[in-house]
Amino acid sequence: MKIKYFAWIKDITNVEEEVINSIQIKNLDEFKIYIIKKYPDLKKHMEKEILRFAVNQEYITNSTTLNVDDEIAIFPPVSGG
Amino acid sequence: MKIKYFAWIKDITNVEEEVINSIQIKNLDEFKIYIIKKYPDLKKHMEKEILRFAVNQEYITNSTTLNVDDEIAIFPPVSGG
Amino acid sequence: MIKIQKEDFNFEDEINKIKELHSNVGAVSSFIGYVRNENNKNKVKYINLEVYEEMAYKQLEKIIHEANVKWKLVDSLIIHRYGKLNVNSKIVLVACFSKHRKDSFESCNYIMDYLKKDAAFWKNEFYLDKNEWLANSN
Amino acid sequence: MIKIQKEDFNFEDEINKIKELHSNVGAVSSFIGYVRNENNKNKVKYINLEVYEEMAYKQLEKIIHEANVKWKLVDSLIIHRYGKLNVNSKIVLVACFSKHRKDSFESCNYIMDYLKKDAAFWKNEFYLDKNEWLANSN
Repeated sequence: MKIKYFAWIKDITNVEEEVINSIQIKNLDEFKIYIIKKYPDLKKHMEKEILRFAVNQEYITNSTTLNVDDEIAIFPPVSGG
Repeated sequence: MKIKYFAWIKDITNVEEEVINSIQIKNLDEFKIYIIKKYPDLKKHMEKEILRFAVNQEYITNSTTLNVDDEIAIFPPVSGG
Repeated sequence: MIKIQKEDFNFEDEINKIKELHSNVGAVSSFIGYVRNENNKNKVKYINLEVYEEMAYKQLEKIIHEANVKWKLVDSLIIHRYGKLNVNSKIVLVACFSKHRKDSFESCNYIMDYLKKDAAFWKNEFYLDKNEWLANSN
Repeated sequence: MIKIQKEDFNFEDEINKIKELHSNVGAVSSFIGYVRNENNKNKVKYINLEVYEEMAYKQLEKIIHEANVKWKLVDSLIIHRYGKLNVNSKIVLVACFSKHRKDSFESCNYIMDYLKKDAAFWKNEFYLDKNEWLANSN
């Protein structure tokens, strides 16, 4: 899976983009657990429910099934316009 | 008084602008009577209350007092924009 | 600023000229009206736009004043053309400048409403074989 | 048409390019957003605008489709810039083209609402001695 980070999330992960290959991650909830373990500083933001998730460029709120070739993005509330 | 006609009112009066000097005309109601006498074809439009009147570039609905140096305008509903 | 003119205008230039004066402006809402090629199923050739210029200036000044009372505006611009205007020509530009979107957006619509309802302009629309004086419905 | 670009744009040119295609357009409502010199009482030096480009295109295509279902639009245009943008720079242009004013006006506001609420853009605002990632309130 390709993971993309935007805005200040990048300051926590120190990468914009990375590929993870884990057969453990079969849905978004499992992905969240994985990513908090990898970046513990994301935990408090995850708990406050301010982060947003997109799978293949679509917002996802519930835990959706993930495939190995999915593109997952994590980002804070937007501020365009 | 200077009288100005706009849009299709001009097709009835055949002038855009004229000066009338009548000490009879002391208010808008008297002006309306005068102008219908001068241009009988205005009568039916006056009766349908579609005409608008401005005195010194301000809309007037009630019969207002008129002075000799006033500018009076008669026109149909607007269509700007 | 209010301009009543025969000439065409470039709205990038017109809006920039005002925007340059105000670095606190974050939002410009604008409306541009054009001569359409058809109206009430009649093919339009051109329009002739008549204005009672002295009255129109007074009216537009008044409406800009009212908009400034109702909304937080930094600046505003109305350009209204008159004379012979071919299909596709610009007729009017209203642009409202404010810090935030809501003020510019609502005031632009308010000014357009007034302009269509009361401002001293009349359109004489020319079709293939006739012409007609329009009256705004709203 | 949707454009996500670093470069500045000229809205007279951009709007004309679309207007030229449609002689039945009588109304163009537009919104232009600019970088302001001040935000929350902090003096702004510049902003850095980040975009998730692939997602933003998909989102803006979807919102234009939705606007076309709700209103009678002839055409529409969204230009959103990204990268380093100084004070007074244009950030965004939304323009809606229709026969009559109401459709262009309401759809333009609808698209802007969506854009501010959901589209994948983030502003990093730089002040004299710090910077801050913004989150749209509306």
